[in-house]
Amino acid sequence: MSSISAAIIEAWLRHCADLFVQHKDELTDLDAKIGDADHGANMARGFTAIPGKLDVLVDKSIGSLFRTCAMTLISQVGGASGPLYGTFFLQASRPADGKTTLSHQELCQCFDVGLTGVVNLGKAVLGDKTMIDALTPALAALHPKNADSLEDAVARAATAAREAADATIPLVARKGRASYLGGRSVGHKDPGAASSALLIAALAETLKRTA
Amino acid sequence: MSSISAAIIEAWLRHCADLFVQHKDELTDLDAKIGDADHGANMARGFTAIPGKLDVLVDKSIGSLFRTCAMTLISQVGGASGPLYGTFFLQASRPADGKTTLSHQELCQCFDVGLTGVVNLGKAVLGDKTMIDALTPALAALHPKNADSLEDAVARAATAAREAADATIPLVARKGRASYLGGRSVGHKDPGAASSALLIAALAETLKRTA
Amino acid sequence: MKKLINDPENVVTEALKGMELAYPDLIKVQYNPNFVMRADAPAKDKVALISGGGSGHEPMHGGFVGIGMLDAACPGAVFTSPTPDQIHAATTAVAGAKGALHIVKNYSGDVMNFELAAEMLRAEKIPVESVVIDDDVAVQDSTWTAGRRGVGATVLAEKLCGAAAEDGHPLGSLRELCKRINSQARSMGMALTSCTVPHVGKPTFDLPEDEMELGVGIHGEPGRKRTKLAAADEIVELLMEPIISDIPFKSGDEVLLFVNGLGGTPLIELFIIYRKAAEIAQRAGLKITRNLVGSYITSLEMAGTAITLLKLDDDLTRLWDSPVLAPALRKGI
Amino acid sequence: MKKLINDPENVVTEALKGMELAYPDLIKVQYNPNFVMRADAPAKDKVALISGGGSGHEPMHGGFVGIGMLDAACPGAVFTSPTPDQIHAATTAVAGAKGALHIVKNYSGDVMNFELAAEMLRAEKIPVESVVIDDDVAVQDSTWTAGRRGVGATVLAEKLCGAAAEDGHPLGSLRELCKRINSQARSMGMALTSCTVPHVGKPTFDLPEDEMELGVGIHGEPGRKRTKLAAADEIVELLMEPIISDIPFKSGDEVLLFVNGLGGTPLIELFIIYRKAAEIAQRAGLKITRNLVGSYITSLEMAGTAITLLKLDDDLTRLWDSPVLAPALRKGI
Ligand SMILES: Nc1ncnc2c1ncn2[C@@H]1O[C@H](COP(=O)(O)OP(=O)(O)O)[C@@H](O)[C@H]1O
Ligand SMILES: Nc1ncnc2c1ncn2[C@@H]1O[C@H](COP(=O)(O)OP(=O)(O)O)[C@@H](O)[C@H]1O
Ligand SMILES: [Mg+2]
Ligand SMILES: [Mg+2]
Ligand SMILES: [Mg+2]
Ligand SMILES: [Mg+2]
Repeated sequence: MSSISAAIIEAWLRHCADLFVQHKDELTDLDAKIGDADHGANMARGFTAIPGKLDVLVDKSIGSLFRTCAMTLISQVGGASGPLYGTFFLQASRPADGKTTLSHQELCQCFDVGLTGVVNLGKAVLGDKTMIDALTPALAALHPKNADSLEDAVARAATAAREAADATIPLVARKGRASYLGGRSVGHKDPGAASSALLIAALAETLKRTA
Repeated sequence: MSSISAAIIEAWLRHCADLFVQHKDELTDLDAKIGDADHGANMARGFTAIPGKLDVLVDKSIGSLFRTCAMTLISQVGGASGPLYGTFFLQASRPADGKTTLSHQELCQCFDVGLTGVVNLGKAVLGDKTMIDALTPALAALHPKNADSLEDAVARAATAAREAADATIPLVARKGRASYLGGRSVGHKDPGAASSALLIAALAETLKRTA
Repeated sequence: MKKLINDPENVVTEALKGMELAYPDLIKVQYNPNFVMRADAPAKDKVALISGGGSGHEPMHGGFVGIGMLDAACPGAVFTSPTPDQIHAATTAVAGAKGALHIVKNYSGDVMNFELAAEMLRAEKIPVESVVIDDDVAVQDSTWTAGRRGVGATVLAEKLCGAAAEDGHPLGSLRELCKRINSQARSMGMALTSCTVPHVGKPTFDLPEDEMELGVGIHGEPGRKRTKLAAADEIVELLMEPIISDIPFKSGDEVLLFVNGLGGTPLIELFIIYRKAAEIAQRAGLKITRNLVGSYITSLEMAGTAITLLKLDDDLTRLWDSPVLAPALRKGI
Repeated sequence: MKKLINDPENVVTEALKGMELAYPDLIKVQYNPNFVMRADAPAKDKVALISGGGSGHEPMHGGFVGIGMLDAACPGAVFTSPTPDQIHAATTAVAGAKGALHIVKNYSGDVMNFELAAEMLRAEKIPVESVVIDDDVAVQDSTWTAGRRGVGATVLAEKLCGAAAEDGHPLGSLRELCKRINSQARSMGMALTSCTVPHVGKPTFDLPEDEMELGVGIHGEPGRKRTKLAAADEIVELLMEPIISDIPFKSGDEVLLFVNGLGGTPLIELFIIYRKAAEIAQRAGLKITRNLVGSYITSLEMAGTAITLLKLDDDLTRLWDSPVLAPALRKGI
């Protein structure tokens, strides 16, 4: 497989709803350690609102799917993660406008502009112990390598994201609530990096299922 | 010994200060069970204020000692126990007016009018689970029996008070804060009955010491 | 024990000092014996209103000293009624020729200490009357108890009588007004946690994570009944039913609904309680025309709530709406 | 978890419903998206003031909606910034021709959500300005953090700007006033206990009986430092020193001293804190000419306190003294 259909994108977004409900307590526990104990609830609230929106969506192009996801997250989540993930999908929707499939390259482009949007809004840099730390290596890993399949690349990205999320543990947070803790943020995984890893894992799982 | 001197009465009141400090936590614990956890502090605050008052007292007649004790308790204690014990000593001071010794019979009379004062003010009857339950049998036991010594009679009164205080345990409180608990007051000793027992025990100990 | 205090013995005087520093325009604080009085005391051409009780119920009573409410408040040790000396000193400091009304919560200690003080004052020819507040329906069988406790109605009585005193009501009519308020108000409270008396250092009672105390007073004493923890709405039903059925309040009555926090309960929870209490009152046909929501009569840091209903009439409503300017209650000034 | 709530998911809407029922004369509540607005909205001939943030800080912000303070408040989920939709809806509901000022506490989430909302509003040609409040000196090194948090100064800014808006200040001048207030205010807080987010059901952090958290914010997050529990006076020294030395405040300055409770701390303790804070301020030569004592910006049922000092001038003092009539603050009306 070297491209991805709107149907798979839709299945991915729907799968996220389940995954974030499953991992709600885990994300909240991470956020309780260095934040305010709401990240699990925020992600679950945002993503569980999406299937209902997709059910009534007429234009199911990928751009429209991403935009719907973006607007739902922005209007349902609040907190830091709402605007950030919302912006990710809003920016990602632009290159996908009107498209019903994305090539591997196009998918990378969508996500890359999504990430740029997150960086512009949140102004975090790599190493600040945020979702950026998981998304950046994940999207780098997503780019086609030796003409491998999209499925393999996404699996590689998911692994990269998971490892990168774990790698936030020793870092000192410099953005978001965790930054107020200074050195006390060391020793805990960033909840946003963990949720980003889940987001990419959800895509990998969706591709695997539909393969 | 068939009479009691002002010096012994003074020693008794001074000894009470020590005794109520020693038993402060015990009385407070009893009050925590069925009241508001202040009886120990109340008794300690009241009686520790007495030695200082006695130090500067000119008229050391028994009436004056009792009145000083009464006024100190009334002005220092507050709560239910302040006016009640204050009234006990205020009424007791009347028959002792100007006297420097009290016969066994006179001592009984002082305490009996003291108790009447407490009953008139607090309107509790025997069995209501109050200090009345300890004071009433104690003062009955204090009356001379077979021409025994005052010392023996006070020892008998102290035993009666202690046993009577213990006997409040199965009772349902009908006066004071404990009454709000209804049946839940059963199984706990009344703090005021316990402090009354200590008051009489203090007199017994003082007499024994000075014997 | 986790408290923002220094030496437990100094809690009351240090808190009084804080109040003194915070509200110099409104109140003066006297020490030894301790009392709080209006900055413009003594009362001129009006009856002086004095209340008091143990400390640990803040803002009651010191926070209610001011224009249109109390003339003086006597704070005892924590949960311990004030002494007659305090009450006597406060009354003589603020009362003018029109005399003084003592508003006394029905606890053996409060009643006796105020009684002794009133005797002293009458001996000095100071006209003084007392009204005992006993609005707590949790205490059911009053012939076998010290009688119902005085709780939330005290705050309302202090506000309403304070307004009437400001209007120039004479002592006798104020006493009758206060009695009427008391007879038209009913309250009941519950606790999620115990509280810790500072000099004791440990909670007055233990309450497991899944239990609550129903029918508590304001002195950290256990309530009438310990039951399983319930949802807020169920708790409000348990509090409102005995309140409404006691007077009984009846359909068409105009009422003031007072939802009180016991000290450790945040406002967000009191609003949830208010919502359900209002719903139940409306269901019973009562018209809530006035209300009060907040922690006005507390039991140290106890978590819990108490609800008070007062039957209003035009007269009481007008008095409620009158200006008041005290540290803890302000309106129209 | 011991709370007076029903389903944890309904805490915010049920509390809003309670507020709506309790203050029909002062506020209106809208749901989906949730916001609280003045009963007499939209603002006529004045700039509209809008604030918002996570819930769990009651009475902030909804309790400050009213005459002389906010025009609208947007409550998010507990400890979660409101969404741009809420802010957009609230702003369009209350803003008139003179535009709107957003008062935003400095948290990444609050700032971003208000920013997105402001973009939407500007696209619709509604004049809107934002001021970010960041008064918390506990966050020391702002180049390595998300910057100082917005805490107690928010309450003061809402009151003072509310008064100025009522006086007819135009949008630009209100923005400058708000910035000036923020630049002249400093705060720091501490916690004796954690708090429990309703849908989480257990305390955000564990704090042993003999320890406290210094430099906490208002979201139940741990502070900068965990230390041994200390006496109140020592705690106040630890809070006041960084506050005073930060601006720095200097001898002769007139200041407003705000002693805030975090939700589970009773008033008696706040007075003890006020006493010492006033003493330290006076020792530093500061003149406390205005003050505020109470639980105005809270962190659910957290026990603890936060102190804010605001440097006053004649202008700010006059604005502070101006009338206000909101559920949680009342003066002169
Ligand atoms: N400025 C930022 N840039 C990128 N990511 C951020 C930024 N601020 C916070 N985050 C991410 O958001 C996560 C927290 O999200 P969440 O808990 O939902 O919101 P909040 O912090 O408002 O409670 C953090 O773990 C972090 O990964
Ligand atoms: N009406 C009463 N008559 C006699 N004794 C009483 C009465 N009310 C209370 N007491 C006694 O007072 C004791 C409680 O005293 P204390 O704890 O000091 O005061 P308070 O109850 O005001 O906190 C009770 O244990 C009881 O023995
Ligand atoms: Mg969070
Ligand atoms: Mg007691
Ligand atoms: Mg007591
Ligand atoms: Mg949050």
